[in-house]
Amino acid sequence: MIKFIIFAPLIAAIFSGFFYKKFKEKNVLYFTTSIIFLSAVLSWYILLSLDFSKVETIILIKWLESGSLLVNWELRLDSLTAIMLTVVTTISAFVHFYSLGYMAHDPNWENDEKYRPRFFSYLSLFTFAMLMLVTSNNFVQLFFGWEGVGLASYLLIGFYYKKSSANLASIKAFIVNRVGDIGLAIAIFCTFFYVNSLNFDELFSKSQEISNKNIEILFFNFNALEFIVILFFLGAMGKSAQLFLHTWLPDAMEGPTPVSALIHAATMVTAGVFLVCRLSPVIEYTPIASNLIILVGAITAFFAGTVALVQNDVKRIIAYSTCSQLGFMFAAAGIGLYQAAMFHLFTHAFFKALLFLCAGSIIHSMHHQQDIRSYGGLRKKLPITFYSMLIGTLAITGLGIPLSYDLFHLPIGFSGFVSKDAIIEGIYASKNDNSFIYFLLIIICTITTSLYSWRLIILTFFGDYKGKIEYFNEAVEDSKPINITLIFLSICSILVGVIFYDFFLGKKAEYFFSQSLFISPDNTVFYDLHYIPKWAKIAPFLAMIVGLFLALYFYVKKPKLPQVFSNNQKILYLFLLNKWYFDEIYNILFVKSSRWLGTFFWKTGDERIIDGFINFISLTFIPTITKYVGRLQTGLIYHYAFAIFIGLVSIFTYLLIKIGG
Amino acid sequence: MKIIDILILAPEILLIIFSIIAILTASFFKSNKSYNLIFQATIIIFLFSALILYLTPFEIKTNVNGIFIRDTFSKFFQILILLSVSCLLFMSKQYLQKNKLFKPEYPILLIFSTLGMMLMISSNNFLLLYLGLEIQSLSLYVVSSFRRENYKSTEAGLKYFILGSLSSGLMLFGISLIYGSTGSINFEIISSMIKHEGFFPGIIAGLVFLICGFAFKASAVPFHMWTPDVYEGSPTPVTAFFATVPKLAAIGVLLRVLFDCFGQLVESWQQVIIIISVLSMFLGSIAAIGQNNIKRLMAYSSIGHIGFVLMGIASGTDKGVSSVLIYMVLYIIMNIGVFVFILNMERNGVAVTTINSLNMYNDVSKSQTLFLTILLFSLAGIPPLAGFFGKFFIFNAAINAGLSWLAVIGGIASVIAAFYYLRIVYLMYFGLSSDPLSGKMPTAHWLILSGSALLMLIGIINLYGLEKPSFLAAKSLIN
Amino acid sequence: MIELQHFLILSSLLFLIGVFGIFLNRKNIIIILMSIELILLAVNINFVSFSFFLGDLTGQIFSLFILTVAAAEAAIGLAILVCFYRNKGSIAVDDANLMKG
Amino acid sequence: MDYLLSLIIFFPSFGALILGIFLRGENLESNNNAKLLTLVSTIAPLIFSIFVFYNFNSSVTGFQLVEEYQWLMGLTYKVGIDGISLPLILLTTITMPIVIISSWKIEKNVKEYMICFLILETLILGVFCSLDLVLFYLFFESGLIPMFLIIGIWGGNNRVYAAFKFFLYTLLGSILMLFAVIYMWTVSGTTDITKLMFFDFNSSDLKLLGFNINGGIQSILWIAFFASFAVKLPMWPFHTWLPDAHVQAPTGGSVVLAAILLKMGGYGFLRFSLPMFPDASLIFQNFIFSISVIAIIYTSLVALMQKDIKKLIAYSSVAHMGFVTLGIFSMNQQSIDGAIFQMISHGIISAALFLLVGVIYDRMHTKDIDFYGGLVSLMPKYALFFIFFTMANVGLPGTSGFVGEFLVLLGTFKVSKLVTIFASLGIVLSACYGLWLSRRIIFGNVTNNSLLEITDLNRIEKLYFIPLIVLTLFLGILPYPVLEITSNSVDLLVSHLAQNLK
Amino acid sequence: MEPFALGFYFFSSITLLSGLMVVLSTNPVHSVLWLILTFFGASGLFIILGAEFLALILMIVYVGAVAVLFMFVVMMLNINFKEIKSRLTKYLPVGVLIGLVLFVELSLIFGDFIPELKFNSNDDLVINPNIENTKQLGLVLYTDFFIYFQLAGIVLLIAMIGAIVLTHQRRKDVKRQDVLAQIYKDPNNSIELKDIKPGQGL
Repeated sequence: MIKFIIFAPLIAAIFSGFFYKKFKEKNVLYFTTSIIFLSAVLSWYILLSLDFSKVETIILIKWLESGSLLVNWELRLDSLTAIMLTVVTTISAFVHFYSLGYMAHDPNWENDEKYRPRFFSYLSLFTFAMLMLVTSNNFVQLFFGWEGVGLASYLLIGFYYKKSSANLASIKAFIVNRVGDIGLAIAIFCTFFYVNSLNFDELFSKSQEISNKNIEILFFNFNALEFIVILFFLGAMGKSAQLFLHTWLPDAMEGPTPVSALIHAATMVTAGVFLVCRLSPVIEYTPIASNLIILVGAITAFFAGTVALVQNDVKRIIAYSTCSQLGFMFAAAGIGLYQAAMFHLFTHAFFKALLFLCAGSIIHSMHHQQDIRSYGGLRKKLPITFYSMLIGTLAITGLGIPLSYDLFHLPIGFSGFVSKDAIIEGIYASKNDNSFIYFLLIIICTITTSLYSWRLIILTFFGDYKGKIEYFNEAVEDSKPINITLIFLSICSILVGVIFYDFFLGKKAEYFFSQSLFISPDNTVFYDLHYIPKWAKIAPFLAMIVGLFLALYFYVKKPKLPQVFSNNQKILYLFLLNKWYFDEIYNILFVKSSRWLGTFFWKTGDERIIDGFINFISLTFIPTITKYVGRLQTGLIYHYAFAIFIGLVSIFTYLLIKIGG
Repeated sequence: MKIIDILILAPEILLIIFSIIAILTASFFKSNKSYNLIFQATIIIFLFSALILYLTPFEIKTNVNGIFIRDTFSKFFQILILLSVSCLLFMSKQYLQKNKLFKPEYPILLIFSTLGMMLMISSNNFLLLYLGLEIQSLSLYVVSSFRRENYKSTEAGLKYFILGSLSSGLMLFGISLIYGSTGSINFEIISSMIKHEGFFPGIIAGLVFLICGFAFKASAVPFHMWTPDVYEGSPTPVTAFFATVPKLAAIGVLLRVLFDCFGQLVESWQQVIIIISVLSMFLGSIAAIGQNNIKRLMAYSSIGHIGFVLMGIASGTDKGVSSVLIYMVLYIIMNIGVFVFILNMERNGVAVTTINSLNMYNDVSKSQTLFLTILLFSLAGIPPLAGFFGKFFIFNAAINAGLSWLAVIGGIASVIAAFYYLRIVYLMYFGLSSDPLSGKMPTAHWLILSGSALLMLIGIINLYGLEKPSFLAAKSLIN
Repeated sequence: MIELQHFLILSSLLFLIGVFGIFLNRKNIIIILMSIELILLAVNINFVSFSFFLGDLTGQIFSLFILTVAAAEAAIGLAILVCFYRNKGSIAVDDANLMKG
Repeated sequence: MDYLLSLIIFFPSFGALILGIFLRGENLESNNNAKLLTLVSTIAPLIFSIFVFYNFNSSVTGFQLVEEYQWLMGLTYKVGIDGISLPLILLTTITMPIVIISSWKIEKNVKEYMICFLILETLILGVFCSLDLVLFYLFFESGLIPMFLIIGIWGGNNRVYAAFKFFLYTLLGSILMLFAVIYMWTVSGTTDITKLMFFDFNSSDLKLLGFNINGGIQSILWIAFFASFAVKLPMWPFHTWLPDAHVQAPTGGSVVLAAILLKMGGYGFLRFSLPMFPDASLIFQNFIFSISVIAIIYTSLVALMQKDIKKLIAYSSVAHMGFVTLGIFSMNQQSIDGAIFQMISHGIISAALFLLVGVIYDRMHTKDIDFYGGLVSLMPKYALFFIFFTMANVGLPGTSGFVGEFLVLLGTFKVSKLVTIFASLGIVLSACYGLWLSRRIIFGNVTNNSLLEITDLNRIEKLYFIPLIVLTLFLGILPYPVLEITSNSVDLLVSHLAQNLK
Repeated sequence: MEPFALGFYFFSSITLLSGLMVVLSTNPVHSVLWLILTFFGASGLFIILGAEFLALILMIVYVGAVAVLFMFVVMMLNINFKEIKSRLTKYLPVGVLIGLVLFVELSLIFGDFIPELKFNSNDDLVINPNIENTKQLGLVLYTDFFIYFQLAGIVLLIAMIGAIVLTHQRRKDVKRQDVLAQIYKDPNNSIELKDIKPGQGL
């Protein structure tokens, strides 16, 4: 069954990619979508029915064998996998379905161009790669999936290949990811160096042992295990768009919106979180790395939150919010609360997908206008979208009943509320030295999250329409797939948090994660988080309310104020608007410099020095000698005789000296 | 003189008798027909002499009054000389007829020079050596200015004559010193003198003069300067002759003297040989690059090749000698092949020798281009052609004798040399199309060209079984 | 007392004169040919003096043959020179340099 | 069965012989016959070598299918295969028919072209099969002639410079090897590779011209071999002939050059430098590491800036070969396995890339990147193939490119962490130039109107790309057949090294 | 001073000085004359050294044949001697230096020569003061040295052939008498009868 879940998307991808001409476009699309749905259903079945007290592995076939290295194509089935399977297939299925409507007409293509099978093929391919990633039982297969999703992401971001910006964005995504992948790769090498195997279990079982070893590089000494984990985390950072390696994510919005929903919100970007959770048995022994994870997570959350405040592109705002939410997850993983991280991953997938798809719906009906400043008052025109988006926003900002856990032993609220509050409480409860600072940072993030989310809602759906009036008049929600998807995901966004709380954080959690997560005995944050002060439990809720009111104040009460504000604080505004100038710095630091270096190596190194030397020898030096030798050959007899004589005398002299001396 | 002496000397006597008959025939029957007959008879007589030599059962050293040695070594060289001379003579007929040089003196002089060379190689004392050398040289002086109404040809003859006489003067001076030091002109006696009495500086001085003289004949640097000019000026068949046979003789006699007579002084002459070897290899490769006349180019090429041969001699071992023998055989075959091509280079009936005229020769004649390419690659010593094996054997001998550095220098020189061979290949295959040559070639010539090219290819299998005879020859020389 | 060395020095001086005659002479080719004769003469003196002091006849015989060859060489040399003159109209040494490089 | 290897080696030149002697004329028919005959002569070795592959006993250590005959001077004609050479032989026999098919459009001097390739195939196969040092050298060096002619006759505008550079550069490199070969022969008294592998060359320090040479004779011999292989491979800074040669060579020539000829260097390192001079290899390990890393980063950066498609791919080849040397000189099972695998995989991928360039060059007669753009709209199949092979070149897992690089780095990490880290930058840089290239020629809008007439891949072209794709994928997903073949030989090599190095 | 030394110094100075003059004189005719004097000097030396035959042969061959040949060619070529200028300064210093080096080296070596026969293969060749030089030469020249003698003949033959090949010219502008042609002249071929019509001319 698991094999079917995983390989069905691959088959679908091949089918829709190569055989759409034979079987008519429409049939192919329906077939692909339905096959993914089937996968999704089966994954739910697995999630709900599997025995999580043991890890199931299925060896498919031998892959690599070289000396002590043995790597199989292998499927690992435990709770982490099951969660990811469910998330991936479900979201993917709905995105497929959604795309049936969304991609029906696309102004980027001319009429006769069959772009949809390709799109669906990419989507399915992505799904397959993602499934390979999550089911891997060794690092190589993980890397396969990791790069596979990168490929799919590259293809999908660059889907509008005629658009230069899309191409650039796709390359950026791939390359930034690859930078992270170096970390991942080196971590794998290092693992092999110490463990002599690349299976997860081998590393896990030896992690304690390795933590006593040191690794020396150049003149630096690292703790081996810390080194490994930090490098793995580097890979995770790349994939999950954490600070410093985040720059690709906003640009990735060049892809079609369903793609953003599937890859850049719900699934692929969470692979990093998944990896960190997967590595829980190792991370438990690496305090420094854990700290780094929290730090990066928290700062990313903060960074993304601030940047999202001033962005105007509807998709970019959501992208930054994704970035920020991923920061939350990492922070959770960093403090050892992997369950919460996974839970937030789970819930986030639904509401973020929902938000993106809503955005897609808006964009779809607004003739691919993405600037929120040209929206406004769409509430009436797009009611389903509006309500869905509202639900999504409520979920992401975390609307729920505070302290409900204390009352009912079950937090009640939108899905985001349930998972996010657990993280925030966890951070407060963690034994980390700086936990309070992180706590404050996260609270600020919650405020910003709320602020920009509501800003989006207000500017889009309320107030007056500010764009082209024809678009406004034509705006309708006439696509059934879109609407159905939105409704379904809205329901999910509301409910999954409460429903699955038990699995992740509640009573069943211990059993549920018994095999897939390793919690060291002194890591008690899972239990401690319920016993933090009440104010701390309410704080996120309050923060959300603050954010909401700020948004209302700025964008409803005094709509001029943001403008004034941005004029007053020009530097800050520009700083945020330009995303902390990361792109510019990177451009100078890496792109420009490597181009300069490339040209330098090429023109100076290769052409001037190496070739220059060779050409000097062959085209200048030897011909010069040739010329001189030719000149010696004067054609005059007495010169020749003279040469003979000189030759004779010098040989004679040489020999006499040699023998006599 | 005993009967056995006459038997030993049979090939030489045969040549002399034939030459006299030919002179008489030529002076009494002045017709093209008789000239033709002389021409062909000469070729046959050469081949016949070679056959006699091949069949003579003297595997060991035999001599005539201790002055003339017939051993495997000399037989090896003499057969080689006879075969190549006959081939060259055969080749040259067409050219001579076209250029109104078809005179009976030509084959007669070639007979004499061949005789001289055979005597040189077989000589066991300096007097015979000198006479042989002079017989050879005098004929060659004449032959090189054979096209007497041509300015270049006479200039070539003049240069060759003056410098050749100078060199034989040097050599004689050396011989006189050796004679004075040892009291003998006989190789064996000198050799045993050195063995028993040690050596004088006088012998060394004589040796230096001698080597310089031979180096001149072999056109090794710095005694090479006549070579390009004479090659260019002489009629092409004569150039072909110069490039091959006298070189053989010079190397043969050099080996004979160095090993037979001064075998005890290896360390002394080794130094000299090494110096001129290095100089020859480099000059041969570098100076050829700038050439536009293919005959001059071949001259420099021959200088370079002689450098390699000298490297083999410098190693001073039987391995070295046998490698030299093999190298010479291959060198001769390659040069015959190349020169048969050069002989046929003409445009509108006028002989052409500029390299640029070979531009896109592939369009003119594919087979000729292919064969010439093979020969040139072989001259450059690129495997798998036989030319490579020549170099390989030489290098092997040098490294075996502890002269690795010399081998490395030779390697570098051969890379430089590869350049100008390649340049011809490049012109023929991918140059710019220009006024093409006629590309006509008599079938017999075509056969020689293709034969020599194919020999270069077939050589890879077992080098025509040369290895054993050359080794035997080397052994017979050294022991 | 006149010893072998005296003769040797004489012959080597003559030899050097001959060689100098070849490469320091810019006048005409005939003198070069004569210089060659001088060289051969020097060699002859060498041989004959060695022969005398060694009491061995070989040197004289050798020099007899050198004499013969020298005559032949002179004949051929002059013949070539005549040819050259016919083509060039001059026997100046500097004129014999059409081929070079 | 006894003569199987010789049959494989000499079959192509037998074909060439027939072609040369019996086929006359320049008309269409004879050209077609020449092509067909050539195809047959290349497919036959392929079939034989597949047969060999199936009968190869990977559990046997040492050489199989050995043939030995006396030759000159006590040299032998000895051929045989082991796990290191078999994959390369297969690579050769697989590539050659593809090259021939891809050259179907050649019209100038067809017969000569085909003969050149057939002879080249013999020589290459000979290199991989020979077990005699001199025989190896002979085959190794002989390849220069046909390649010189291929570049020179059928090459581009600046072919003369490229051909000469190629020829003289490689000749100079390998002539030094010749002396080492002779020296080894002199010292050990044998040229049999199987015996030489166990011959202990003196490695005590040596003073030469006032320099103290670590590793003595071994080091000098090692350098001599290195000179040859480094040029052939090519390693930085001996690589500059490669871009020129590639740019100027006809498509078939580039393919052979990239796919097979470069591998001879790597093979040489494995066959000679490591087993015969273990101490010197260790002494020079850091040196090799440095220049490999430089090669990877330097040439990748240079590739990034290229304006000519072939030049870009050529530079990328240099970078990829950097991984090969890195792997070989890391001297452990994974790295050497990886290096061999990388050679195979690069052979396939670079062959495909050059063929892809050939396709558009045939149509548009330019390799200028700026000329193209937006090909995906005009040639969707071509674009698909192009992206596929670019991704394989980038080393995407699931393609063969990944396995080699991964194993190499995995092995190298054991030896030097720092080097691995720097070499890993190559992973990013390869993505940079690969994607940048495909962006510039495949994606975007069609800006050049003269491109509008370009046609998509035809049937023949698809015919030779599909096997390459299948191979790339197959080796990426199921590489173990190749690894299985190599493992025993590599294991032997590694343990031999370990013993010698103590 | 004993007569031997006196003779040596006399003849050697003649030889050297006239040898030098051969090279130095501007006029080739003078050179040839100086050359003859050189040969005279040398033959004097030979007589001192007891090689009378050789001395006389030298006179006959060189003076009688070679020098005359030179003179003949010099006169025949009819060169305008004034055009040929003497320019020997340029390389003179270097040349002299090198010549000096060679001379010094040779002199050093000459010091080691010991005039003593260590090895004797053939008693015939030992100079016997009781037999005159010419006779002793004659005794070996046609026996032991027979082959050389023959070869010397061939050398001369080559010289003859060579000289003829190179210089013999059959001038076309000079009418020669060809006896055979005259005898075999066929009137049928030489005379053509023409029928000339009157008043028309040829």
